[in-house]
Amino acid sequence: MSHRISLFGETYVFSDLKHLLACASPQRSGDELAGLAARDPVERVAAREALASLPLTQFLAEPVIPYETDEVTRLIVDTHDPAAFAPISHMTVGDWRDWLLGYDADAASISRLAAGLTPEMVAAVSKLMRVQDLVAVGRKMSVVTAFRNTQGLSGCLGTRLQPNHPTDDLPGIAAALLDGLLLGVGDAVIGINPASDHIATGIDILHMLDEIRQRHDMPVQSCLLTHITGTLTMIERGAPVDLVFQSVAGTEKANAGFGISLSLLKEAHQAALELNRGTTGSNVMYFETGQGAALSSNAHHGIDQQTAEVRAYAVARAFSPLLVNTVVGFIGPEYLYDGKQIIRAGLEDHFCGKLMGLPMGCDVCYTNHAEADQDDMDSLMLLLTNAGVNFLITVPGGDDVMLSYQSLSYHDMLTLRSVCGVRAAPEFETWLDRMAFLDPRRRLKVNPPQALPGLARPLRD
Amino acid sequence: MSHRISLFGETYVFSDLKHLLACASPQRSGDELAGLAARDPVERVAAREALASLPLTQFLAEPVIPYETDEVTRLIVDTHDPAAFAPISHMTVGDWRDWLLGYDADAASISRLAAGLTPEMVAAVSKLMRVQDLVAVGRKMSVVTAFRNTQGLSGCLGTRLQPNHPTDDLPGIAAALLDGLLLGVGDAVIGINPASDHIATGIDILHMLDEIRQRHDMPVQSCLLTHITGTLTMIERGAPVDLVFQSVAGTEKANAGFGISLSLLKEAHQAALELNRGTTGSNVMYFETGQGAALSSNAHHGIDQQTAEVRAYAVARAFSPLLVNTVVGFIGPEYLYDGKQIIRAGLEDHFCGKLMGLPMGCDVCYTNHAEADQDDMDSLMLLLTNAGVNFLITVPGGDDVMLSYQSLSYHDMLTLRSVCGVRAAPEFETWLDRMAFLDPRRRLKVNPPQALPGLARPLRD
Amino acid sequence: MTESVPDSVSADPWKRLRNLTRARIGLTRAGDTLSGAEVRAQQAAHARARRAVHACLNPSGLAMSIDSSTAEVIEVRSEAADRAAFVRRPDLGRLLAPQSAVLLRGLPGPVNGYDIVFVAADGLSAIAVEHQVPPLLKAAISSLSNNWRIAPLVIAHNARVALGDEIGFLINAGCVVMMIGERPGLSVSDSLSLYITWLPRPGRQDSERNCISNIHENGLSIQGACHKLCWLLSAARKLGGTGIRLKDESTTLTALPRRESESWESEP
Amino acid sequence: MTESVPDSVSADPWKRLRNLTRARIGLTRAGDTLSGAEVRAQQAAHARARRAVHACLNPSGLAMSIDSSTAEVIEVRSEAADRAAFVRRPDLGRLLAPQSAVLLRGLPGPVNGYDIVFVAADGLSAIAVEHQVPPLLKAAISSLSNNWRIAPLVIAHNARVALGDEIGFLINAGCVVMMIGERPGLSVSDSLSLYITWLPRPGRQDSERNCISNIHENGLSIQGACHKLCWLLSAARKLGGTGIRLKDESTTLTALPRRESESWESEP
Ligand code: B12
Ligand code: B12
Repeated sequence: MSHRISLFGETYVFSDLKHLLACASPQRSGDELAGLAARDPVERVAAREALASLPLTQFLAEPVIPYETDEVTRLIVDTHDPAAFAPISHMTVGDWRDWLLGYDADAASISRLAAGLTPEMVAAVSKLMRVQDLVAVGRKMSVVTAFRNTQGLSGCLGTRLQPNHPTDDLPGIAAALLDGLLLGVGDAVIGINPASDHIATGIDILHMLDEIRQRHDMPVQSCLLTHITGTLTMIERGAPVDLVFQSVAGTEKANAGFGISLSLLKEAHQAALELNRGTTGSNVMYFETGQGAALSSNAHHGIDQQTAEVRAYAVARAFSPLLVNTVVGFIGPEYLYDGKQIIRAGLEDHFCGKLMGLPMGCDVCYTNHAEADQDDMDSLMLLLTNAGVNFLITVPGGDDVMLSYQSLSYHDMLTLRSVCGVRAAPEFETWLDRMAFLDPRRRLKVNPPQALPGLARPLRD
Repeated sequence: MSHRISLFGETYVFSDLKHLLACASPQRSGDELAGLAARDPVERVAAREALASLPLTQFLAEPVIPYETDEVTRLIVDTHDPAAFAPISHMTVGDWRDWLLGYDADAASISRLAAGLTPEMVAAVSKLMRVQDLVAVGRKMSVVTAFRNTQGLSGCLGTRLQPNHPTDDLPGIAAALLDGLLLGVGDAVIGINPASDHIATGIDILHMLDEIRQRHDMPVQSCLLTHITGTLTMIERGAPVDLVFQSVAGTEKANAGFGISLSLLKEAHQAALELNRGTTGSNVMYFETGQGAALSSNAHHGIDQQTAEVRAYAVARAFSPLLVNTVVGFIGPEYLYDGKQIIRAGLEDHFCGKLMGLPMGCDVCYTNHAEADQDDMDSLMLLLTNAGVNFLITVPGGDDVMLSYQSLSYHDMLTLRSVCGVRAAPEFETWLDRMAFLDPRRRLKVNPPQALPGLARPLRD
Repeated sequence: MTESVPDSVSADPWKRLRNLTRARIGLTRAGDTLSGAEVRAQQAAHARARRAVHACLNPSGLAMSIDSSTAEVIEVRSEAADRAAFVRRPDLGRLLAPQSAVLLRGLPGPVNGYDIVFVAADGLSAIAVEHQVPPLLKAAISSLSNNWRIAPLVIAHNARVALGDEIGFLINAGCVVMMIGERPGLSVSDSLSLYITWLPRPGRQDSERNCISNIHENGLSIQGACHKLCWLLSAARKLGGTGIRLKDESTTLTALPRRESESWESEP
Repeated sequence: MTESVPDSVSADPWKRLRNLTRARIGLTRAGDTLSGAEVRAQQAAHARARRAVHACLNPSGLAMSIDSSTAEVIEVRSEAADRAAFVRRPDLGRLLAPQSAVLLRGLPGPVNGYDIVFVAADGLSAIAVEHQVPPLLKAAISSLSNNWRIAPLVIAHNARVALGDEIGFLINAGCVVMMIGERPGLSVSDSLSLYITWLPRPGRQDSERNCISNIHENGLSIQGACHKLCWLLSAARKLGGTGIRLKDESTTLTALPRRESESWESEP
């Protein structure tokens, strides 16, 4: 269906839903790269106006990638729940935006919609929202998951502790892990990206993490972020796998570029469930996504990068993950040019992920080829916390020495706790208390390495 | 005194304090315009390193504009209180940054410093801070003032209601005022910029505002933002002046460009105090400032625009104002190029103003020649509220139809109240309750114009 | 969906109030915030205003639409080469390009100079100049030509207010009136200001000028602006200067013509 | 001031742990956050890393520092004209410039092509190539030259990983090894990756390659990288392909040489 609209005496025609969605996106280097962006600000506004008057049912009638050619479309269509969709089935995208911001829409009424929403609807409504809308609706929503602790409770902010090392050196990883634990972070996951995809090394890391967890009786989960096929091999070889990780994208072809398919994800999900290692819950999957992934493997089918991103959430939600996060600034300026684009995308991704029903977190980060700096990250972490994000990623001093990019520092979680009044997962807070890591005013003490004896080997010399 | 430092094998020399301060500022179009900015990011970092190791006493020894040639310097030097300065007199700028962020620095210990601080010290320390530091220290500080209600209490966010009209039409102003009151804003001040500097019209406006206030028994103050000499004339002619307004800058010459001097400000302050119209307090002055004002009148003496801005705060604090706000994005991209520069400057100005002891607010705004948009303003208003800003400026729908720029909308205050949990001044909240403007969940009802009868004349036809 | 008004839309109680101001009052809400329709309306206005900032002044069109009696026109440029440079370099917008300075200096003129020079300056809105200057100039000249020796009209490109100081100085005028485009807003893109400076010369401060702003269709009328201008000019002549010492005390009636609505004071 | 450590600085309990990793651990604090010294150290590293991104590859320097036995070198460019275009246009960084394609196509080579081609590609860090490629290539060639017919070295400017597909295809090689500069980080600006692709041709997906990353002074050693590379190449030959089906199961000892510190497992 083509869409026609007049603005300031000019007529704008959008050939189909895909085109309309792309033109309605804020200015973004990835869409410019793909040749999909609005040609000027007036065309962008015209597209938003046309999008606002589109009935939500149109999204069910017009898949942006054909059912026949893409398994992600098939997943979306086949799992769409008309009953969940019913309360908003009469609305246009514009109506729905107003409804979401209205006083009637609360955590319960919004979350009941999730199974009735397609990613394209969700992407569409986010394009009609300003930053404050993304924050205001974001904080209304709550998605709670659990494994060894509970993530996503209102008023809580989880942390991934990411102690990477360029040679996967175990004592080196342990030292960076120790630093994070002493700074009171790591409840969402202790997640390590191995530098290599060496199977034996990965298994060694998993054993180390599991031993440390047990020795200190920590209510946390760990994860090795290797390729999912590697994790399956490790499970076969008896490694203690808590969570299965995988990067996912929004089209079948892009997922093929990542070396995955829905059936492979299903197989891994099943394998992880069978390990039955969770205590407070059984959400066993961890996914990462990020705007630009589909475009970069030339598998975007002419869809704008934000819509493609939300389709990745449709993939993720099929596997009831414990954690999902966008990597926003990580992929680079090719897709999100500067601090402004990274900030907006981070808030969109959080909003859209939550609306889709996901326990959404974020890697607030930038690379050194992007036009961004610490100030932009400070803004984004504060805005996301205002928006009620489930968890954020942190690395020692904000510098990942293996992946070579800047994420948040462990310390930033302390700042967010005191500025925004958020707290770690309750089970983890109890552990922090037990370890006497907090001062009487519940601020983090300067805990010396000895406070967790034996964690990093050289301490015992 | 010149400063020399080596970084990455290169040696950087900064000829004096002024030069060092300028190079340590973040990238900013105004400093580039003035030819004062660091030549590249490495020089910028070198300047910060040199600045960090500078003893605070150096600022007392080396005024950036000579005592003899500038009355603002004389004000700064003559009112400096060594006893208040004593607790930090042994520190370097870098030490002081760490102290401010440390757990020992709280509202009381920070505010005790104010009289011992010079603007240049304050500007210097802000240059060593990232956005999160400006927010974290910002929210520790609290500056409370009062006239007919109390501004700046912790947990409160005041609002200026700005119902401007391009012909100063009284019913037109009243209609825009009514809209704001029904939306529950206006506790900080009802402040009108008159389009003309016509004395009689200004007096008419003041009478109207005073009558409305009395009729509805509102605990608010009003202000006409004409030139201070006009306000003095109006006071002479018996107009009901609550607050005296003036734009101020950081050098004697820039103030002369504004047509003011310290003695003129003193005269007006005295005249306003004599009117004795405050009920809960007697802070009777309202000042606006903004980075770029001194440079634009070519009166910056080679000082970077942020340091010049903080010198304007030294002018303001000599007159115990009820309200001070930076106009940040208002002056234009010549001085703050884009959303990123506006956001950072807004947070700097708030931080520095508070540290100087001022009841600091902000006009979160942008002009149409700047590279900024609604999203940037949404970010800044949320960040400033996290930082504990005293008040924000609002106009109908965010569009000032007389000054032709975009500020916040009245509605944005409702969003900030619900997202950040802040509240209006207590006296004003009581009034909102009395008028039954809130619903049982303390959210603002959709109040029809009739809810304040007689305020806008045509209602009575 | 949008929690706009308690009763039906047709009974919108804001309707009559909206006739009093173009300010965006009584907007529909969605919860705490603006309805999407209002947000999009603002975004559309923003996109349009940004186009206006970058529009260029068309001098021939302007000259043509100005009455032939005043058709002697001199075109000058500031040192800002184009619109992009103009926006970022206000310092250059305040300096005459060398050729323009030469041009003005070389003009044949009366020995004692002129009493006044009018400058049509694009400032931040060329269309403000195109819309407001022709009628305003006509009205002003017909009111002033008896008592004031008026220099040829100067059209200035990429000009800031202070460029008038050098123009007035070089053309040897006792007073300069910059007719300059204000920054375009969301609701008005063609608003003009007059900045009046006595004894113009480089280095004048803003406190030495007077300003008449918001001249546009929904703001100050052409007659109103002309009335204020004439009042200020004759007061300046008496005072021997402009600036903060000079306050607008012109008669209200003509200066601020009200639309149908009466003034607030007239309420019982 | 900075609430660094309870006892004196000389007794910094993090000192020995810092030998285990270059990660920024045990940093001094100021309240909740980092001390200013740490914040500035990060800003300095950032300023330096940004310089590294925009550095260009010096081909003659590179060729010279490579052993004369391998000195036959072919220089190609992608369609990205300069560093700025390269950063914003990954699509262009994956396409050979027409002249370069013509050059490769016209090369005289063995009838059955080569077994392998090595490409030194700037990617996001030209200095990574300058530092790591010469010793790595020397080691690799001496290990492989018995069993692999090695094509002349290709030096590629403004290249992304996938540019190797077209290079390998045109030069008629059974496998391409892209030796490419990784994005510079705060702590390392000269880290190299190897991306190995079997049967290269335009359109290969990343899931069809293998990667060996973090080759630099404080990361994977040259010997370690060479060991992994040879292991993967011979495994790829057996499997007839690279990509997710092929996992690194090389012997640990040489692959990941540990520094003095023993492995965590060796704890009692
Ligand atoms: C950016 C990046 C990504 C981005 C790529 C986005 C993009 N299109 O640009 C995203 C987030 C999508 C990503 C995903 C994955 N990545 Co990755 N990635 C990186 C990173 C940080 C930088 C790469 C770089 O600078 N390349 C140089 C530039 C100049 O080349 P380019 O052509 O622009 O980049 C291409 C390659 O980098 C390629 N790529 C990215 N990751 C991977 C992984 C593998 C195994 C391969 C073969 C190719 C590949 O994608 C880009 C586009 O074609 C490196 C870490 C590092 N320090 O190098 C890890 C790294 C290469 N990735 C890694 C991994 C494991 C993955 C995943 C397999 C994770 C997962 N479980 O799903 C996925 C799948 C990747 C795939 N396409 O098959 C590992 C590889 C480990 C190994 N030795 O095999 C690395 C070393 C990081 C790590 N240790 O965790 N990655
Ligand atoms: C930007 C602006 C400012 C900025 C100027 C910063 C800058 N250097 O660019 C700041 C915030 C500092 C400012 C201050 C004041 N301003 Co002012 N300002 C404006 C605004 C919004 C836009 C001007 C514009 O676009 N000019 C066009 C561009 C192309 O020219 P420019 O050369 O870049 O701008 C110069 C002039 O604008 C001049 N200027 C700015 N304000 C004023 C005020 C007066 C009286 C004069 C003579 C000159 C002047 O400063 C600029 C640099 O030289 C107008 C409103 C409007 N809709 O036009 C009000 C406006 C001109 N300002 C006004 C006033 C009252 C003031 C103050 C006197 C307020 C006070 N009580 O202190 C001060 C003092 C100004 C002074 N220099 O003497 C009034 C004038 C009313 C009148 N008819 O006399 C206006 C119309 C707004 C209003 N109604 O409140 N202002």
